[in-house]
Amino acid sequence: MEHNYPIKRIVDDKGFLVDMSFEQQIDEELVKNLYYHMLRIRTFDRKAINLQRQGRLGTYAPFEGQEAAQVGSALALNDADWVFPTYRDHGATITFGKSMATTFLYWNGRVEGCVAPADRNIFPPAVPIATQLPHAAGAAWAEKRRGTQNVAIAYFGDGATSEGDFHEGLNFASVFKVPVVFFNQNNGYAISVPIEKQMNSATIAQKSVAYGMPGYRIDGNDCFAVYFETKKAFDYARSGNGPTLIEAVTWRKGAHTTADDPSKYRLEKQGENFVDPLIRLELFMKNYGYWNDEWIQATQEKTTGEVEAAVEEMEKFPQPNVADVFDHVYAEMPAQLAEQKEAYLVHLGRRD
Amino acid sequence: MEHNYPIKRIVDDKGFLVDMSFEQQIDEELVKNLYYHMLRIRTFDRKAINLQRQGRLGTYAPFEGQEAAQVGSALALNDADWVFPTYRDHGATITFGKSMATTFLYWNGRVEGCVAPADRNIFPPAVPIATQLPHAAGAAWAEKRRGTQNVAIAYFGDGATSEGDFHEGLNFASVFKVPVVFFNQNNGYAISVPIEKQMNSATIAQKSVAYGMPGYRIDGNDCFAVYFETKKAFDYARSGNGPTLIEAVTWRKGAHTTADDPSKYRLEKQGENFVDPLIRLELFMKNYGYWNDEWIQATQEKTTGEVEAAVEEMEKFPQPNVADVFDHVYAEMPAQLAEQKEAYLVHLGRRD
Amino acid sequence: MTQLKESNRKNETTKLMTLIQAINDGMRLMLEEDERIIILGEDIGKNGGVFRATEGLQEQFGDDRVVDTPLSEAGIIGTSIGLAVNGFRPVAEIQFLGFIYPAYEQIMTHVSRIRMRSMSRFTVPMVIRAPYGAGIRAPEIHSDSTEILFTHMPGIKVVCPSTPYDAKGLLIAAMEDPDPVLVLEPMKNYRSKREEIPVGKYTVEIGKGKIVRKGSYVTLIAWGAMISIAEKAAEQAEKKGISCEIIDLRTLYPIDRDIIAESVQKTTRAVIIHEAHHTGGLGNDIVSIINDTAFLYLRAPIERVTGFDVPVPFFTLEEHYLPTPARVVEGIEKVLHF
Amino acid sequence: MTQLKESNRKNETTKLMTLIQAINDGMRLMLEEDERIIILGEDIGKNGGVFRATEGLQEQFGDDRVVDTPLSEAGIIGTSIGLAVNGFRPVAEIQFLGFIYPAYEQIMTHVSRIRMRSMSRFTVPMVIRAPYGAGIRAPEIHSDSTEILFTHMPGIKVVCPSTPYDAKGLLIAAMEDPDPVLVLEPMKNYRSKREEIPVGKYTVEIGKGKIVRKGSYVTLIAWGAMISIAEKAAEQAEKKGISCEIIDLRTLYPIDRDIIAESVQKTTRAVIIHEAHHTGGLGNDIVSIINDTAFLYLRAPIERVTGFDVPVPFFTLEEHYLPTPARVVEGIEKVLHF
Ligand SMILES: Cc1ncc(C[n+]2csc(CCOP(=O)(O)OP(=O)(O)O)c2C)c(N)n1
Ligand SMILES: Cc1ncc(C[n+]2csc(CCOP(=O)(O)OP(=O)(O)O)c2C)c(N)n1
Ligand SMILES: [Mg+2]
Ligand SMILES: [Mg+2]
Repeated sequence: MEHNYPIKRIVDDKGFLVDMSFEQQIDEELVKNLYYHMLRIRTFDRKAINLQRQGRLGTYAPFEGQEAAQVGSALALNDADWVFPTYRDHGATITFGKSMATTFLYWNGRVEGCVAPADRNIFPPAVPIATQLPHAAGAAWAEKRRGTQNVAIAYFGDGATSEGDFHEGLNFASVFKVPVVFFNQNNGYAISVPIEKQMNSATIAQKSVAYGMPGYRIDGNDCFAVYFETKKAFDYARSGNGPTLIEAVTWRKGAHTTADDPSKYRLEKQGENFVDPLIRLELFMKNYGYWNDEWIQATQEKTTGEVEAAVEEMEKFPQPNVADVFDHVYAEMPAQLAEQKEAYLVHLGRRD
Repeated sequence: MEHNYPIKRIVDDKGFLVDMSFEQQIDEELVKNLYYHMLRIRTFDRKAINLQRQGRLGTYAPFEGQEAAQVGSALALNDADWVFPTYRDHGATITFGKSMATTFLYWNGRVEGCVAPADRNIFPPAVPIATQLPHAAGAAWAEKRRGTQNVAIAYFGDGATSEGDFHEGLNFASVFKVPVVFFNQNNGYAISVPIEKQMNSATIAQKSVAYGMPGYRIDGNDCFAVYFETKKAFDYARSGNGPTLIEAVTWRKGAHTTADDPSKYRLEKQGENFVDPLIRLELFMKNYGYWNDEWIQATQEKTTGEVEAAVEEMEKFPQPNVADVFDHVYAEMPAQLAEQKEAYLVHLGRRD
Repeated sequence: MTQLKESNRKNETTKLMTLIQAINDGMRLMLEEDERIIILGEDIGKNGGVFRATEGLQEQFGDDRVVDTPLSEAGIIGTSIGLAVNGFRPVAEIQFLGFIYPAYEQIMTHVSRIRMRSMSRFTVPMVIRAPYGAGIRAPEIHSDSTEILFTHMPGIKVVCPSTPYDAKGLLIAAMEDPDPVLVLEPMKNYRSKREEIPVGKYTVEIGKGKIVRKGSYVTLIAWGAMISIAEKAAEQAEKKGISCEIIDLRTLYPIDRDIIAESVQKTTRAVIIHEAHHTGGLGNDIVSIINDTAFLYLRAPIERVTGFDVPVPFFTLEEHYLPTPARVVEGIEKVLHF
Repeated sequence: MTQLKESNRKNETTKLMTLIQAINDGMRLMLEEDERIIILGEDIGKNGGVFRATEGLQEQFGDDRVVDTPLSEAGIIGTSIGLAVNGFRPVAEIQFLGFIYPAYEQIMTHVSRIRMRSMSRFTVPMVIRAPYGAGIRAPEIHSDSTEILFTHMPGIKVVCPSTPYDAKGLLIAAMEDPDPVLVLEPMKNYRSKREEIPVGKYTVEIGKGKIVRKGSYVTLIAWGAMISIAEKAAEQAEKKGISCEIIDLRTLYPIDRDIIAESVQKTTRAVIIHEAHHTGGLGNDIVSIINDTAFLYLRAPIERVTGFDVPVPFFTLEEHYLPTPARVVEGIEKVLHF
């Protein structure tokens, strides 16, 4: 089966184009955009880990190693599209337009961290694994029903493929031919469980066969492959052809979350064969004349500045509002809940 | 994809061998055994419908048209194997050794109808669709752990493939390489929903690709194809190679249950192309010299007698025992339940 | 109060309908009025639903508004969430409440929580319809009455009509509600009686119970299929000179505490009737409400006449599981002679 | 009674253990003793579980007895059913109670019903372990406390230890039980204190609560992580001259009604503490038990100090969801000054 799903690459580990048909389509704007966003979210990610170590952030799920997969796919979206991320896809959501400060808030146990800007359809991150796949199918179905050209993307991991909701989501999407892309980041592990113990299939892409939908396996650390293949799947969806399953093969460089210790279950040298997606893009830029020290430095300063500003915004954010515990459960608060709220606020008042 | 999963046939619609490699393996014993069991369960099935019409049985799920699939697969089992049926697979369970009287009881709302003979591992029929697939994987896993050569078979319909449990069951079975055969009867409909609305894949067999397991598509109305292909899958499992998915393409001739009216959703002439599996076997027997009027008549009388005896046994069966409502919930009855039971029995006593 | 609200029904054109017809009528009206409504579920299209709740709807509104889905409850509910956050108003049928469990995760972690998790940015104005309950000689697992799994789930409302009038009114209210509503439909009542109900649109307010029989010695509290059991018991008790008041809760969350409190304060005794298991049943919530609101009025421990702590038995024995008028009468006598 | 039973512990060799170590120890002992035991779940092998409950077990017993499974709760429970009916004794870990919902159908329609459906021909002697509860600043959905979903499910037992001693004893009892047992483990207590517990095998009887503090004015009823809240409240109340008795229920189904009845008959007042939502919570069952067994003794309406009717909030606000000693003290004062 594996041979039916060769890994699609556009740029190789050394940063050289291996699929010349994309030569024309890669321009400076795209390259800079990819680089800027990958650097930006990496800066964010590393900062978040630091903040967590300093006790300034709660448990955090890092995505280092998966920047090409997240940025490449998110940049291929249109503004009116729908994004259904997991807890590890804030690289993608930040790229798509969610604020970094809001994202920090999420990891600081603030519900405000779930709320995307009004002009971006970004769902709160799915915590129960694979539950977002049917949501994406439903949102895409709504777009189809309205006759728009908007699509939805569902992000999910290799582990998520084992859940029933993965299956039911893909089945619905294929039966109703809705414009959704199921974007899998196969990072080799579900917490400690390696993919060989997760499934007996050689690839995730081949699971598309079960739904009669196209499936592609791509090098998830090649931002060009991700960008162009995802865009192709979006176009296919926008043209009314229905869903696609994409397996982006990548590698989670760090821990599952800051509470996890990968040395318990992974050998030090595992994953060495994966060239860091940012380094790979840098090599490409150098190979093809996109590298410009000045611009690079400016970009580094810019992204660092953005991240620092986001930290500040997060730390200056107003204290959590106790009323929020009660206020967003129903449009109109049932009497018993209103009573609970009032009694509790009175109780708090007494104690102040 | 379809071409990857051609329908396997051994005997064609007119009862002629199309795969000569089986010529040697088909002998009189097998032919008679197949005929006897198919006739027997058809007699049972038609009787059950009659009884239901007369108000002597509750709602009943008939399997007419699926006799070859059920008998062929059940005859390929060994006595120590495990069977996980649905509500429509009593053709298979009766063939495997469940009593017909017990089976009638099931459809008469008697829990006794769930209980198979002590020397047959037959699970109570799964009512919640697809839930039995992981059970079969688990039971097979236990056999593997004990180092036996026993296998499990899970019966399920085309509709069941849409449930998460189908997916999770097949995934587990393939990951742990357990000796189980997932035996699908694709009878074209899930109640009123035709397979084209159930899934977008051209076949069910191809869903095996998602689990890296062998998948076969067979003519479910050809009892020889069913028997030999299922046996092959069992042998494969017994030899430690793991699970197989079999799609037996068949047709539900009657209603979903006696409460269902298929004329609401199926055209009269639909399914005409399916030659009745018993007729097909009869043609085969005539073509190849197995037909013997005397034996046929004796067999008809025998099966009719067996079914009549089962009806009598069912109708003479002791009245349901109120205590059974309470007695099989826990090994040892918790105090509160014992109190409920006692109070209720006292209440009943007062009313007598 | 609720009585008043509904009194205008006499002025309208009415039609004799069963509960299931009233459900069908409610959906038809709303499909006509609100193009965001989309009905989906297993066998609801051509087949019109296994109970005929959606009969004729696909014919009238087309198969993209009345949609046969794959056999996949998590898929139905999960996809409905996506439809709902993206502007539609899905009405999902779960064929039997006993088959809602595969969708439980979607309901528990998303349907009920999206509003809170997104601070009201995303909402899920959807309806889940589910026939529930025993007593129609259905095969096993088809007869569960597990409302507590949903009343113990902040973010969703649960209603349970017992009459055709309430069924249509509550269903329409549910379809117009900004939040998800589970509509539990007592199968046993689907065709048990006909009632003249308005042909036009009306709603029954979610969260309001109803006194269906006035009385003075004891309050019977029930809903769904148990209302007729309560009524039969009340008639038998009446013959013994015991006057019973009956509350039809109609909404199970948020429950109408006031109607319970007022009635029990007046009658001083209560018998709760439900077909769910004794332990963990909604009856306990009602005991608590009475504890909270009528403690000083109560003359006897509250009685609960319920299903037993056993799986709903196969149908030959289900009558021994379900509350009967006789058991309720015993409960009534027990609270009276305490 | 239960006190007596456990008194022999002094004679044994003991070791200082946290609750999570006690759980680990219980599994290790049973893996040694009973080769039918098979432990399975997500990340329980090499990783030793996200809380380290299974630390070292795969190393010691091999990966066919301590099995990392795919990320598939319905698969874990469904497969365990097959293992259990075919001679094994699976102990399945669900990583957090908030992730048990995808397996709810398997538990509801099979784990709990196979014995009944097969008239005891097939039984499911399996254990499901699930960390539960809020208060450890976990991400959302990780903090649910939805025990009622399982106590309202005939055919399964539910235990919830609050101490290392009870954790090991109840877990071993569960592993030896002929019926399925859900073991709810309060995450907050996993490492909150150490206790000397026997290194050998012992059981704590399922179905028995325990008086953990003797008192005379009011009975506090709690379990799991709420025991320490009750204890703190009792200390504060003591300073105000109010003597509290505390019951640690330990088993949630079948609940120890006698211990509740006896205590409340003595103290005449009760406050129930749980972190599950108010509506539909197990607290209501306890109110009913008191209604049934201590009606004439009760001097004040029973108070319930619980989580609110809202999804468990994100962790910056979870302290405002959970019962606190201060809220319990207010409840105590309320029942005393009624
Ligand atoms: C239903 C459910 N079960 C278990 C968990 C606990 N859990 C959180 S992340 C995770 C692993 C997910 O692996 P994968 O899908 O590969 O995504 P990744 O974390 O690698 O991005 C698990 C088991 C969960 N969140 N939801
Ligand atoms: C979880 C669940 N959902 C719904 C049902 C109701 N139901 C009973 S049979 C059936 C159709 C099953 O179709 P299929 O799997 O093709 O089997 P067949 O009846 O054709 O043998 C449905 C929807 C059920 N039993 N369980
Ligand atoms: Mg992963
Ligand atoms: Mg079918």
